[in-house]
Amino acid sequence: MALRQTELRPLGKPVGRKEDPRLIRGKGRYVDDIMLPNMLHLCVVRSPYAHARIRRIDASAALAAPGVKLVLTGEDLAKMNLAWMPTLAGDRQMVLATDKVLFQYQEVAAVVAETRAQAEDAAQLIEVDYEPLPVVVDPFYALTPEAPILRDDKEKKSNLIFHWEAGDREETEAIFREAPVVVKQDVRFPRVHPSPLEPCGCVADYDTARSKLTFYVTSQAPHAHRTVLALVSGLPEHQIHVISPDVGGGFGNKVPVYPGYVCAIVASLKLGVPVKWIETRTENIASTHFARDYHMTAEIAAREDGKVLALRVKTVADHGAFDGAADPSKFPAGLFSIVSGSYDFKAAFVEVDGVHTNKPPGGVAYRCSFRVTEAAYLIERVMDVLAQRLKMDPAELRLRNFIRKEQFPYRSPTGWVYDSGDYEKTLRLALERIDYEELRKEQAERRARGEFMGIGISTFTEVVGAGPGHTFDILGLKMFDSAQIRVHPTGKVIARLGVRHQGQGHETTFAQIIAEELGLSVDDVLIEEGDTDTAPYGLGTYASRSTPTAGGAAALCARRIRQKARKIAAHLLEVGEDDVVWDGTAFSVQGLPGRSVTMKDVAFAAYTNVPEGLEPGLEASYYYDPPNLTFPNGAYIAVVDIDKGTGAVKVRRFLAVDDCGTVINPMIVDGQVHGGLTEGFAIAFMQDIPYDADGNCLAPNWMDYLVPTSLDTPHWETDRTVTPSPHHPIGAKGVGESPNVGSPAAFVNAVVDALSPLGVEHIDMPIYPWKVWSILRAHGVTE
Amino acid sequence: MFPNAFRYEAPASLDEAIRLMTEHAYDAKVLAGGQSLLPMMKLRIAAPAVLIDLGGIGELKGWRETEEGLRIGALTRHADLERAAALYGRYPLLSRTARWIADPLVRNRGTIGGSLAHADPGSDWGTAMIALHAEVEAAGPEGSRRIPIDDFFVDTFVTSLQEGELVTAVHVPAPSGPVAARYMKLERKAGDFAIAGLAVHIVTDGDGRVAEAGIGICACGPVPLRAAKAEAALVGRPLTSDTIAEASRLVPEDAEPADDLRGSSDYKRDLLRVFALRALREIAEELEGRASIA
Amino acid sequence: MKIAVKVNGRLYESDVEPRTLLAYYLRETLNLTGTHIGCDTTSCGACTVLLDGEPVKSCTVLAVQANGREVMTVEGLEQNGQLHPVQSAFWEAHALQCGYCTPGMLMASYALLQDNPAPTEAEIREALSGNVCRCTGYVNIVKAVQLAARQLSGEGQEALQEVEAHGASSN
Amino acid sequence: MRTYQGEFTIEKPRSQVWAFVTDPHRMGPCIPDLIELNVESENRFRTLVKVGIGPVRGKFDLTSELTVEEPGRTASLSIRGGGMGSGVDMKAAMELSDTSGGTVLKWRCDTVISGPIASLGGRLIDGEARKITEKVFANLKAALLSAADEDVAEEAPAAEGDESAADEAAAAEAEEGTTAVKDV
Repeated sequence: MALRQTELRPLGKPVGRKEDPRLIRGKGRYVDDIMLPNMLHLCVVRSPYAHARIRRIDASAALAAPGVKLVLTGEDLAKMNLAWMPTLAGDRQMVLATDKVLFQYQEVAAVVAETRAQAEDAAQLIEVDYEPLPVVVDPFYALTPEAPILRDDKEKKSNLIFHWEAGDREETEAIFREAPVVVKQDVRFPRVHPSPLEPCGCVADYDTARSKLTFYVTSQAPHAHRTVLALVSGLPEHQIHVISPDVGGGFGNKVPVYPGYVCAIVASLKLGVPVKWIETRTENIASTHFARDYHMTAEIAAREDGKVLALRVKTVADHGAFDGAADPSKFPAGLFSIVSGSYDFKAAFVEVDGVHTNKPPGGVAYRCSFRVTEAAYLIERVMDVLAQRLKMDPAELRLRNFIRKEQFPYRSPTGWVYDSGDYEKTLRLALERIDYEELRKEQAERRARGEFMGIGISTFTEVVGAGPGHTFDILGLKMFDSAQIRVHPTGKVIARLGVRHQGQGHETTFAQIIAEELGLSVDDVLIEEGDTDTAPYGLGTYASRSTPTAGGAAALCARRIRQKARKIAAHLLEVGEDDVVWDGTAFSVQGLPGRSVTMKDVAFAAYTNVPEGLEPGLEASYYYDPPNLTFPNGAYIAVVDIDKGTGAVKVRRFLAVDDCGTVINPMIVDGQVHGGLTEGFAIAFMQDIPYDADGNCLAPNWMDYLVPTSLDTPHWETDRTVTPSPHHPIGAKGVGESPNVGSPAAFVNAVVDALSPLGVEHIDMPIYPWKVWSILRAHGVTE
Repeated sequence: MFPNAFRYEAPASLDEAIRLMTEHAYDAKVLAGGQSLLPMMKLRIAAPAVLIDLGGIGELKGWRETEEGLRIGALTRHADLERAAALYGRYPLLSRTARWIADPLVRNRGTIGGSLAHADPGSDWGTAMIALHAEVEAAGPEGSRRIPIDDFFVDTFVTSLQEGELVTAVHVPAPSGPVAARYMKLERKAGDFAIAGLAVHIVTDGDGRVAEAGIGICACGPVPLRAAKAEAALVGRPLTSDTIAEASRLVPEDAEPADDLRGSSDYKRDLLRVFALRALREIAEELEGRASIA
Repeated sequence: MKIAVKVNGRLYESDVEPRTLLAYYLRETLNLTGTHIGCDTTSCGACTVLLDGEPVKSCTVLAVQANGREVMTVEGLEQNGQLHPVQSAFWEAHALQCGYCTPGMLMASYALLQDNPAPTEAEIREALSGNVCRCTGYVNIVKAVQLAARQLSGEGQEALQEVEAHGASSN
Repeated sequence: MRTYQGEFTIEKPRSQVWAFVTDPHRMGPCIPDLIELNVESENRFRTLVKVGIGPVRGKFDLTSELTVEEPGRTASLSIRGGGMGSGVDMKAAMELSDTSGGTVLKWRCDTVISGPIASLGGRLIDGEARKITEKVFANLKAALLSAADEDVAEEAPAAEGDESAADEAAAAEAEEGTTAVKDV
């Protein structure tokens, strides 16, 4: 249970959240809660076709409808050079379609009216004459010569977006040629969507008198959005004020800039009044950026004793109509080359082909560090295939192949330098806590009775904290992050950061870091994020990067404050600076513990009594460019029972043992793990966005895109090991996404384990009951 | 998301409602609980020009026992039937079905009459009413009539209600002896429409033989269906493992499931068989237990 | 159309278009923005309010249907500056992250505890199954409702410790 | 895409059937639930059609264009349009051939429905698209029958009975001869 916020030395303690008092009162301020005088409402008209030429758009009836102030089409935007906008992946995306549409629900026109209802009414009156074109849904077909070229705007006349390789092809091939054991498995990671509870939306408010645009947007990366908007719109960056208010969940969905935002801004610029656009759930799922959709083939070369030697992976990545991947510039397939995971492979070779299809653009890093989820799932799945082939216990196979504690920092065959970890310790703790041996005994007994029980293990390694400026940028913007701390005379602190939380609890955890560094309580520290006019520049919150980057910035910024505070303390204590020691809550004189001053004393002095020659005031900022990424890891174990009659899978137990380095707030870490496991569970068992052959999205709402309820969700058990990051200022690694990254494989491995007596080696997600039933019946198992 | 504009009518009596329905015909939709209609209106795939809200018609609410059985007013909410402890003994299928409908919040608004008139093939109430051999009471300009449930569902979203007619109640016959029932349903997630579902209602006579059998099939055809062959195989026989096995095998024969995202038709047929097996076994146990207590 | 609705104990008389959904009426006409909207298909429960004491999804009720009735929203939970125990329990048990589902969860939990002062975990999960949370995985929401139940039944501090012990064992 | 096909025989000479199916004034009214028919040219007509499937209420605005492939033998009707934010594209191919005592009309219709209706109403659309398509041809057959009656009015009294009865009978018959090929 939560700890009071007034205690000192709060780091590592379950401090109650500072953001909660407003949220439990219904006093949060989300973007749709912003209501400004004279505000108009925007509704986007979308294409029913997945691929069609637009012959004509007739907006006359809409313009004549009650309350309508403006209709925008691609042609209007083209005149302003705004019909297209850049994506984060360096592609470009239509804001409003000009000549053709490339996916169902693509933006075709925008209507602005006095009320939302009027805007929706008028949107129905816009007549668009479409000429349907052949639709490409299958990415493999897209790569064939027969497939129509979807992006005729591109110079390269091909549906292939990129081909990307990592690792050493020759060395890998050589090992495979000699290897006594080779396993190969096709693995699909379905198309999913982050689908935060609050959909995307914005209010654009252009003040003509001041030539200033205030843009309220539910954004994970407000600074990056401001820069992109400045580049797209031509408005000077200092005249754009982006405010990301309370964000109702993001999970990667709120990193990109969406066409609706650009339309709202253009409308506000044209009309000189605030314009609000709030998307519907349907629009959220069917048009904003999806995640995953990787078709992967993995091969492991191994010795007969289970020692893995080399890994070969080939992937076709469906990016939809526009490459909207939110990946750092140099990584078209994100950090997918972390795919060798927790295991000591001698060599690896990874290839990814990115492909255009007539589907919505993407893919974003959904609660994931740029494709690490696909990578972790793949290796954890294929390790089990190998174990099965060798008739080895999957835990044993993992223990035999882990990168050993003493190998850190460890350079992976695709070039990553893992900072720290103790994989064996983490797995052994998990095995012990779940009583693995006992479970295997029970499983044997149940199998003898014809029952299907499975135990699935996933010992994943994540790679987060993008990232070091020498390698990581988005559209050229280096991926550092920042903190700015101002200590007021009474010793109260306001700290602003370049990231933007969406429920992760930054207002509490960053206050804990700063309070710890400054010898204050959490109550003394106010954290502010999301306002580009006040917060220092940063790249935002996604890919578990806040703690590794902004968390580092916060600690180092506080230490900068402490450096100056030490000078003032020396002055107050009337000793030389070298004689001053900091014990975590106060400065005292070396050898004279009785004489001390607190940070509050120092703060007051900073404004009232600074030593000669020292600048008054107590504030600092810090832009932290991390030297390396951090590598959180964990050992997850799922236990499932299969209903032979229906094929339904019941998750009986699930234990997550995470190692995210130094823990800032264990209560929040557990909360993050619970949430991430729930999303991993949903992906494993429920979620996919299927398209029919005509490109119709078959799951564009929460009736068919399934999000788990309290009744569906298992009870989660958690535990931890702590291996601090050696390079992070406080040793923390980030945890928000580990459970989502690590858990799908545990679930699937458990189901496959249950069915392994039938010879089953793999089942693609989502594991719907009918899939399990088909396998059971195919093997003559019935109730 | 806003529905299209519509004219709102809130008749205070049944007669007024019927008059309005007759007057507006195709242009009108009736609003009962609104838990299916309003979402479709928000998505603008339903856009009635006139919405006739029955909420103010008191005579459509609540249930009462009659000589022949139970009359459930059309506006009786799912939650009312879920919690109607007084009905658990004689009409156990009602609460057992109600708790499977959507989620608790929807059950606080949705009504049995609205659900039946909506005629979704995945209607849990439709399935249960088939099992209960219920009759739908409808009122229209020509007066009131009772429609056997098997004649009520015509096609997906289509009932045998005439223009200007609305569902006023549903009549459930009283069981003639000891009764037990089960509602079995597999969902993709809690609150979802069924992948397949089965309502089983069994009444036995003094000798432990099946006196009445009702089996409704959910989401396996254009409308909720009756497992007539299985019912026939049960009536007059004791619930032995043989009769149960035979009836379970027969249930899928009356289903017409389609292949879709929820599963193949073979899968759904087999689910029905499994549900029948489980439901009948549980019912047999329950009734036997009751017999031995008595 | 003219309607009169009592919201959080106060009577409001308004003129609304019939198609106005209760959720929008509360948010935009009465400025009670604690009630959120998260989906189009009555799937998420973010908009849960009490209508005559029962939890309903206010995005699937017309404002005109609330005419002459009583509505309670999240803003009505706090009384005389005192958080309702269900609110403080959500805070205490870390039962919220982004907070968007929280008002709906609080209202559904409040209604459950009015009906059933000592619900089991299964009953809590059932009662909240019409409310989607994308952040917490429900574990801490269940704990919070149990904690609120005990606090409401007067067990107070003792309850807190017991839940803490339970929490420790399950974590 | 959904493909439906069927055939029926009508006791009328091929030339007469051909004249009928290539005449928008006579072909147009065969579209079920017609609100408005606007014949724009000899091979093009626009229809406003009422959609009412259970709770679904709306209108489709459809433009049909006739293409003659082999005069007297094969023609196709392309129907395109939409409503309620959705699109409908149908291509109906018709082939006439002689048979003893009449004409065989074979038809095949490829239907693509796009947009929210296809996304939301999977359960609904499959059956409905088939029914509507069948009804077009059932109506066509019924209309051909009644046209035949007019022509032969002197020899035999016109069949009495309402149109819908003919409609239903024809629909039932059409259904027998109809097979949904597949969802591609």
